[in-house]
This record gives sequence, C-alpha cells and structure tokens, in this order.
Amino acid sequence: MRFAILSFPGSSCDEDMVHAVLNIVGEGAEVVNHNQADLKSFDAVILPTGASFGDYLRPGALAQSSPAINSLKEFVKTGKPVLGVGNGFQILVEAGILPGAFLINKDLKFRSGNSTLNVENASTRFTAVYEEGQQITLPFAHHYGNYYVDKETAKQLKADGRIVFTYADDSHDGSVDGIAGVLNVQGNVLGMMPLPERAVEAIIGGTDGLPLFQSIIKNWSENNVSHA
Amino acid sequence: MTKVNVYVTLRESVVDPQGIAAKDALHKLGFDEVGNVRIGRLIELELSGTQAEIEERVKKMCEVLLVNKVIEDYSFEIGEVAGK
Amino acid sequence: MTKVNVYVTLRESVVDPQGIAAKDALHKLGFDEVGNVRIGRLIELELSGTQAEIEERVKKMCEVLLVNKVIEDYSFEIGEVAGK
Amino acid sequence: MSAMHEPTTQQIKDEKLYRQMGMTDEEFDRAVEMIGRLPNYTETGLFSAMWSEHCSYKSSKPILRRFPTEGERVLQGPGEGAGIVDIGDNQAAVFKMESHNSPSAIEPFIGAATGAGGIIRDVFSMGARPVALVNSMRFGDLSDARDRYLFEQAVAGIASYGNTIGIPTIAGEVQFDNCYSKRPLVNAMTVGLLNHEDIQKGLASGVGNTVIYAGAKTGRDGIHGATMSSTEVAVDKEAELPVMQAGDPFLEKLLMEACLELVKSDALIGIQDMGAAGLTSSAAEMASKAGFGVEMNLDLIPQREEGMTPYEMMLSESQERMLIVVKKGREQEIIDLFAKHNIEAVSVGVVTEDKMLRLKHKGETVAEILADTLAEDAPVYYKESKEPAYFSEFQAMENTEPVVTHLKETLTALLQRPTIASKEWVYNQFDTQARANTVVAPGSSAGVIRVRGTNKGLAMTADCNSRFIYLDPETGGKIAVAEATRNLICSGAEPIAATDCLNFGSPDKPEVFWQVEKSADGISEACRKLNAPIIGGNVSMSNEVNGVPVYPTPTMGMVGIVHDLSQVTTTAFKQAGDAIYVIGEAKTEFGGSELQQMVEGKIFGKVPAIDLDVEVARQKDLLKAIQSKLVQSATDLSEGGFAVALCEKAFDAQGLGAEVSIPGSSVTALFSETQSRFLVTVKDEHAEAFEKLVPDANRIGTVTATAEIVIKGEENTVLVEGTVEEFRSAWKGAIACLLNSEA
Ligand SMILES: Nc1ncnc2c1ncn2[C@@H]1O[C@H](COP(=O)(O)OP(=O)(O)O)[C@@H](O)[C@H]1O
Ligand SMILES: [Mg+2]
Repeated sequence: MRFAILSFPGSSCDEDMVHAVLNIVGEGAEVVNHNQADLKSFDAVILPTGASFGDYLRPGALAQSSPAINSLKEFVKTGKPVLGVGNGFQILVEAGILPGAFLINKDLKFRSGNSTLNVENASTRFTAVYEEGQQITLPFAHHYGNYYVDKETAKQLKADGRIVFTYADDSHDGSVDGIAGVLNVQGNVLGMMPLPERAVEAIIGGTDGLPLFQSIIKNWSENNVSHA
Repeated sequence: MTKVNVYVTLRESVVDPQGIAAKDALHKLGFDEVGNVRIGRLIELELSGTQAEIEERVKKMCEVLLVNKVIEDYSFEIGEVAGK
Repeated sequence: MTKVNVYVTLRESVVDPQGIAAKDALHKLGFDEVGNVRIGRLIELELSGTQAEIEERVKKMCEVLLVNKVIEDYSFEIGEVAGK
Repeated sequence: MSAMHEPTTQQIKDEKLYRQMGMTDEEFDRAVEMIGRLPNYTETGLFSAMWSEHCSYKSSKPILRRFPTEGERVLQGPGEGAGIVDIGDNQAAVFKMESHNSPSAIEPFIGAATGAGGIIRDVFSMGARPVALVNSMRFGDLSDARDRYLFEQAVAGIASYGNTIGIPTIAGEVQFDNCYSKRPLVNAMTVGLLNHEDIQKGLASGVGNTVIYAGAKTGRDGIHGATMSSTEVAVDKEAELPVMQAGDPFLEKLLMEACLELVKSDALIGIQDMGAAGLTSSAAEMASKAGFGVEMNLDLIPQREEGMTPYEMMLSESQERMLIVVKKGREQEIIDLFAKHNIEAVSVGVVTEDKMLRLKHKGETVAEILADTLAEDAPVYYKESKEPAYFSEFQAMENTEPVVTHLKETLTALLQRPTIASKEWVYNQFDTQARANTVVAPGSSAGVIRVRGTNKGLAMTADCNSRFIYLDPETGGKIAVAEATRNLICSGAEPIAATDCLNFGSPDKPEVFWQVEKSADGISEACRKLNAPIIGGNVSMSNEVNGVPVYPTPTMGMVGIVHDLSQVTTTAFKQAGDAIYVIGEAKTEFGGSELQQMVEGKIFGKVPAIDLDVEVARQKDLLKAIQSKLVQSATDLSEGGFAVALCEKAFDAQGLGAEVSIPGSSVTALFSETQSRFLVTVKDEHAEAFEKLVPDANRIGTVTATAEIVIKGEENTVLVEGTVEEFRSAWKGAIACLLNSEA
C-alpha cells in the first residue's frame, strides 16, 4: 500500500508518520509537499500533526490556501481512505471535509500527555482490528483540542456511528460529548486528535496505535484482492 | 490603500473558554459589575479598490478564510476609501 | 447592562506573525489587493454603571488585565448606557 | 530618526552619549584609541553592543578560562553557536543553554518564547537538527500576583515556541524562591544531532565570497537588547524599554528546514544566527573568527519599517534571521533554496581582505572598524572579589536539625513546596513526544530520547540548587554538577558533556564576583572529576531587583549517552517484592535545605558536604549495576531528602508502595539533604550481585503491593505511615493550587 503523508509548511510531525508507516507498519509512505499535491497515485492520504502555518489565525485555517486542499477534496471523492490526526484533523474540519470546528482547550493551555479512549465503533475501515468498546491509550498534544459541533449534528453523528473514538478520561479539553475522532458520511475520512503514530512502538509510547494502521491495510487488501 | 476592520465573534451558541476565564479573572480583581465577556478577533486589513469592490472582496475573504462560519460570525467596517 | 467593545491591537513596531501568514494566504487565494494584515482582539464586555463609571472602569480593566501594554495598544467603544 | 539627525562625533564625546548605550568613559576612550578617531553614532552603537557583557564576556572571561573544555569526545568547545560532542557512529550531539532573563522579566511570554527560539537557532546554525529542548526556570515563591503571572506566562511562552516548531521538551527544572521575585530566570537549552561531515562554523572567509542575509525582515525591535540584558531592569519603567522582539516559531521552522538543507550544499562557507546584537555581532564575529573583513550594503537589508538608520539596523534584535557566507557565483542557487522554503534571502555584502567591518548606506560609508577590534578587543575586567561577611558567619555555625514536631505533616508540607511538588502543571503544556523519539518524558530523573537508526539514547537534564551556592558557592557549584550527573546516571546514561548558564547579580559588587569565582571553581573541579567537559554556555549578570542580587544560579545543563536503550532506567517502582536500597548515609546537614527554608523561613549555616571521590565512585558503581541490568528503578536524593524521594518513587507506580526501616535520628534520616545518595530498587534475585557491585548500598526495605508508604525508625517505631494517594494528591496539585490562590 502507498501512503501519501501530506505535509504543509509547519506540519512538523510528517516524518514521525512516515517512520510509523514505513519502518514499523511496513507499508510505502512518502511525504508529499503541499504545493505539489498530486495524490492520484496513492492508496491513502494521511494529514500529520504539527502546526501547519504556525497554527496562526485558527489551527488548520491557513492550510486552506494550499493547492493541496483541492487535490485532497478530489481524493476524498474517490472513496480511498484519508486520515487526519491532530492538526491534520483540524485541517480536515476547516476544509469542511469533516463536520465541526475546534476551540481553544477549556483551560486555555496547550496540553500533552496520554489519553484513554473508547473505541466507539470497531466496524469502520480504520478500526476493524480493534474490539468494539475496547479502551486504548494514545498520546495527544494540542492547544485547540476542544471539538465543537452543534447538538443536532452531535446527535446525528452518534446515530450514524460516525463517532469513532471518545475520551474515556478527563482529557477531552471540553470536546462535545467527549468526541475524540469522527468519520465523514461516506466513511472514508477519519479525523482524530489523539496521535496513533506516537503509539506504534513499545519503547516510545506503547502500541495501541498499531491496530489503526493495520485496519486500514486490512480493508485495502480485502478490497484489492476481490478486485483482482 | 483603504483600511478595513473585520470583527469576528464567536457565535452565541458556542461556549467561549477565553471569555469565561477573562470574566472570572475580572471578578477576582474586583470588577464585579462585569457580566458576560466574549473574546473575538479584530482583523485589520489594508486593501485597494472601490467601495463596492472592497465590500464584495472582504466578504469573500471572510467566507473563504478569515472566518469559520461553524463557530464564528463577522461584520466589517470600511474606512475612508482612498482615491486611485 | 451596557455593552462595551474593547479593541486590542499589537503595537506597530511589534511583529505580527499571524498577520503576515494571513496576508500570504490571502495572496495565494487570489486576493492580491491586500496589503498589510494585523490581527488583534475584540473583547466584548457587558457591565453596569453610568457612562463615566464605565469609562473609568474599563480603562482600569484594560490596564490591569485585558491588555498587555508592553506590546499592545487599545481603544474602546461604549454602547448605549442602560438605565439603572 | 534619520542619520542626519544623529548626534555628531563631537557631541557623542562631549555629552557622553555613549553612556546611554551602556559604555563607560574608559571603554569609550579605549574605542577612540583603537580606531584612532572619534566614532560616529553608528560606530559607537557597534562598540557598545559588542563590548557589552552579553557579547564580550568582559568580566566573566577570566572565570570561563577555568572551566575544563576538552575531552576525548569534544569536537567543538566554547566559542561557536553551540558545543559539539561525538556520540559514535559518525554522529555528534550539539547543545547549548542560554538565558533570556531580562526580556522575561518585562514580557514573560515573548521573552521566554524568543529565548527558546534563539537557542534553537544556535543549534541548527551548527548544521544540527534540534531534537530536544530542556529548560531551567526560577521564580518568586508564587505568593505575589506578579510572580504568578511571570511563571504562567514564561511557561506558556516556552511551550508555544517549542510546540509550534515541533521539537519536544523532555526535561527541565523550575524552582521557586523569593530572591527571584519579579526577576525570573529563564534558561533554555537545545540539543541537536548531526553527522560529523555536516558540522558548520560561523566563518566569513574567502575574499570575494558573498554575504547573504536570510530570514525575517529587520525591524526596530529589541534595539540594544544585548546591553539591556547586561543591566538590571527596572521593572516599573516598562514604558521606556526598547520594543520587545517578538518571535515567530512558524518562520523559524521554515528557516530551520532551509538551513538544514543548506548545510548539505558545497556552496556554503559559513553560517551564524543573528542573536544578541543582531547583524553587528554576527558580521563582526564571522569576519573576526575567519581573519577576513566583511563589507555590507545596508540598503539591501530587508527592512520591516521605513526610514531605518544604519544604527537601528545594526542593533536590531529582530528574531529568526541568519547571516550566511557562500561561494562567489553560487548566490542564486542559495537564494532559490531559501525561496523554496518561503524564506527571503538577499545578497548584502562581500568578504574582504582588509579585516574591516565596513557598512555602506545610501552611497556612504557609515562605519568602518576592524572586525577584531569589535569582536576580540573588548576590555577584560578582573573584577574585585571579596568574601561576603555572611560566609564566615555561616561556616562557623554548627549543623543542627530544624525542629520538627510532626513527621508526617512535615513530609506532606514538603511535598507541597512548589520547588518539590510535581511539575506536571508545567510539562503538560509541552509537547514532550513530538518527533516520536521520546523514551523518557519529563517526570523521571532525566529525559531520554532514542537516536534513530541506532540502539543508543541521549539523556539530558538541567540542575542547580542555588541556595547551596549562595551559602557556599564552591561546594554548591560542585553539587550542581554532581546533581546533574546523578540524574543522568539514574536514567542509565553516561554523562558526556555539559553546558551552563551563569546567572548572577552585578559583577561590580565584589561579593557577587566572589560568588562567581568560587562557584566556577567548584563547577570546574566537579566537571573534571566527573568527566563532563563544558562545551559551551552563557553568562547573565546583573540579575537584581532594587539592587539586591538573586541567589547565584549557575545552572548546569548536561547530556549523557545511553549505550543500549534496554538500560534506560526510571524513578518509579516497578514490582512488588523488589528490594529497596539506599546508597550513602544521612548526616545532619540542613544548611540551605528545603526543610530549613520551610521551618525557619530562611537559609543559613553550612551546606551539605560533598566528597567528589565518593561521588565518582558511587556513580560509577551504580551505572555499572544499571548497565548490568541489575537495577529496576533509581533516583537520586535531592530537595527534601530521603522521604520525598521515596514518595516520588511510588507516585508513578500504579498500586505499589514501600515499607522501609531507616536508622539514626528521624529528622535527619527523613529530610537531610546529605549528598551523593541514591534510592534504588533491585529484584530479589539480583540482590547479591547488586550488593557486590555497589558496596555503599544498604538494604532498607521492600516494594509492597499495597499503595502505602511505611517508614520505620529505630526499634521499629513507625515514623511515617500513609497512603500513596494522600501524599500524591498533596504533591500533584500543589502548584495549581498556589496559582489559583487569591490576593
Ligand atoms: N520546566 C520543566 N520543563 C520540563 N520538565 C520539567 C520542568 N521542570 C521539571 N521538569 C521535570 O520534572 C521532573 C522533576 O524535576 P526535578 O524535581 O527538578 O527533578 P530532580 O530533582 O530529579 O532534578 C523531571 O523529570 C524534570 O525533567
Ligand atoms: Mg533538581
């Protein structure tokens, strides 16, 4: 499988994602620059975390001026998987690809650490290798991790099974209904604030992020085997 | 160049963590007469064009980039339009 | 309750990285007519008191808490003063 | 102000205008003598900046010479942007620590942020990729609102810069004492990695080569920052201060990536960041070090504001700027390289043979001074040194125990002291895991990152107990070094080199200068013995409020190498049933201790003694035991002594506790800060082997499966008994609690 790690100026954790996918998970991964942005040949796109455009104005906002956003929107339409973590999630939300918006953390401070998450939906292509209701631990690091959607939308998301992860502890930073990760309507785009790429090796932060990547790969190989 | 002030505020339905913190701090400092506090953004732009052009363009900038309509509202004020 | 808008802007000589980045983004999006962009804060306060009281108190709030005078300037506008 | 309105050379001399820029009469006369004429306004500015303490180290040079700076691993000692040590496999670690105290006293967020930004630049200007940040901070005791504000904002400022640029903060320290009230210390350290062939130096060599300016535009901000940081800041005169130089971490991220690409180019001759004294120091130093001259056309400098004078441009401390020398004819490709990263780069000058720093502006030569004169010929002061009266008084005192009535309450109170309490409130605001290499995040003795592609790790820490240094600078200096190496050893690392940040009061006070000298002696001796050469550092003098100097605070930053990542060890208990050992015996030594400060409200007397030979032996033994995988957890005993360290080992260990018995007088056994001690746990099956390797270790108890702390004294009397949870909650919430307190 070939992953594009879509990097904007300031997306400082792009290399971390490449490392996770390429060296640990063992699939193809390369950084794609936001200016070049030909995504067609890739099987999946990941928007890594970091502070694209310095998080200025609103996190994820200024990335909307990059040519890559249009290619990304095209890519989303193909139905192939797109994952945005941390700042990558914020970019997806600002682009309108995922619902909601981000506010500053409830206590106004940048926060980092580990959060315990509930896997709310283990039947998505991003979570199939987890168990439904499983609790996992993933690192997080953000200043605007306070996810907002209006009540109606939240209800709808829940009804549609599009809330993929929720915070099981008090590390939600104010997020509506403790939402930590959501899916788009088609089910091929996942955004999440916790950072699975920081939890793929025991030496640095556990391995609870691994099944997420394995799920994507499993789904891909199933589809591609049936095509063959 | 004409100066335009864009005022971006959080929508009423959205909780404003900064506003709440500011209100608490003001109360602690003895400013008990303060009720609600909301913190928004003031964007000062300099740009060229006629009044009508500016109006249209600034609106577009807000919609496309400067404002996140999911959580924010905006208004703007155009200063004296400079001749060309 | 009376509404007061406080406008907080970065002092001219202080670099505004946010403004610079926003300007670049606007240019990339085709808004070439935009010159300088500066990003400040808009603080909306609700408070009680007479016009004179409000004026004095808001000034104090700005000096003590709302504005960082080392790098910021401010001005404010008092809405219609509500009767008591 | 245009150049035309600047004072004439005669006015500068007659009206002694140079004094406003921080130059003394003697220094001005020296400058006049060296150039053989009166300097104009711009030139006077160049002298004042380059001859400030911050740039010239004029009063600290004689002290710095005492430091050991060489070692088999040292590839670059003091003198460049950062020092470099070999870590094997053709790789090297690059690091340095720097202060940003004055700016942080005025505007703590920006001051601390730009401090972090500056030291990151120092490291990537050597060709190294910054991989980790460390900080060391001092504030008043948080009872004052201004001190709370300074603390909160400085932490947020460091966090903002490091988090935005994407470099993890993996270690640090914060201590609180009212001697720092309204005069915080904010020291930031960056550690980078490079391959040997990529080492860069700040050299302007090769006649005809091109000088390129890259990065942010120059504004009127921070003019005379270098002189400011060498003088006491009057806190209530904010309005008159120069405009703060705000930082832009996003721009720096782009600049960093561009520079790291640039170092691979064979067109590059030299590179240096524009730090204190901006263009002046980078140009003069690059020329002087290389033995050439530099001529720049100031009209070409990218300017943020209109009508800037040469004086303003040369002294601006706008952030995120680099000065670069490239081979003649290769300019465009370098400019293109920067453009690709969205960074402005412009050719602004050439390297010349005549060793002059020559500046042109609007067709005229506005400054012409030998680069060496600026960079090398600052006066060197041998300041007067005098032993303060307090020292002999304290030395004459007997060691006594502070009076403690209730042991458990005292322990709980100690755990709540902000200097001892959990620093989670601080480090939770830092991205500690960016770059996905963090093996040990803040919360243990030292931070550890892995070196990708190897099985090695780098451990790092910053330490300084300034109370000890105040009471007895020489002993205190040794302790600062020893504490830093202990923190590394306890993490499984072998210390390889050190950096420092010498924060003191005014060196014009003989008593302060005595503190500088004595602590430097102590530091030097300990660094020699502990095999940690000092490869770079920074001096920050005149940290005073209303004429009262802060405690002498020569912070030590230290880096160690973990030879095999499986040897990484942390503070927390690992397993019930493990044997608990203490290495070293407690003596009644409370001078400068946390308990003394808490009980007496002041510090006095003799500080704990340190025998460096004992220290070296114990550290060697313990490291050997750790490397032989005999040790489950390790920590050194520092502030608060044994009882605090024992609790800390339980705080991060889910569901585990301890039961121990300790001999001797209970207050001493629990709270004394006797040096060279460690608390270690060992699997029962390894006990014998461990004891053989570490002869000074005494088995005192066992890790228990119940989350309780039970400390018994002589004849089995219970000294302290309580749940881990009650101690933990006192320790964990203390800082947040102090910050939320009113008044
Ligand atoms: N400002 C800070 N930044 C990052 N980490 C910090 C900071 N202050 C303290 N820490 C971390 O908290 C832990 C405890 O610090 P400290 O009490 O100074 O430890 P020690 O006594 O072992 O030197 C360490 O892991 C340290 O790195
Ligand atoms: Mg310490």
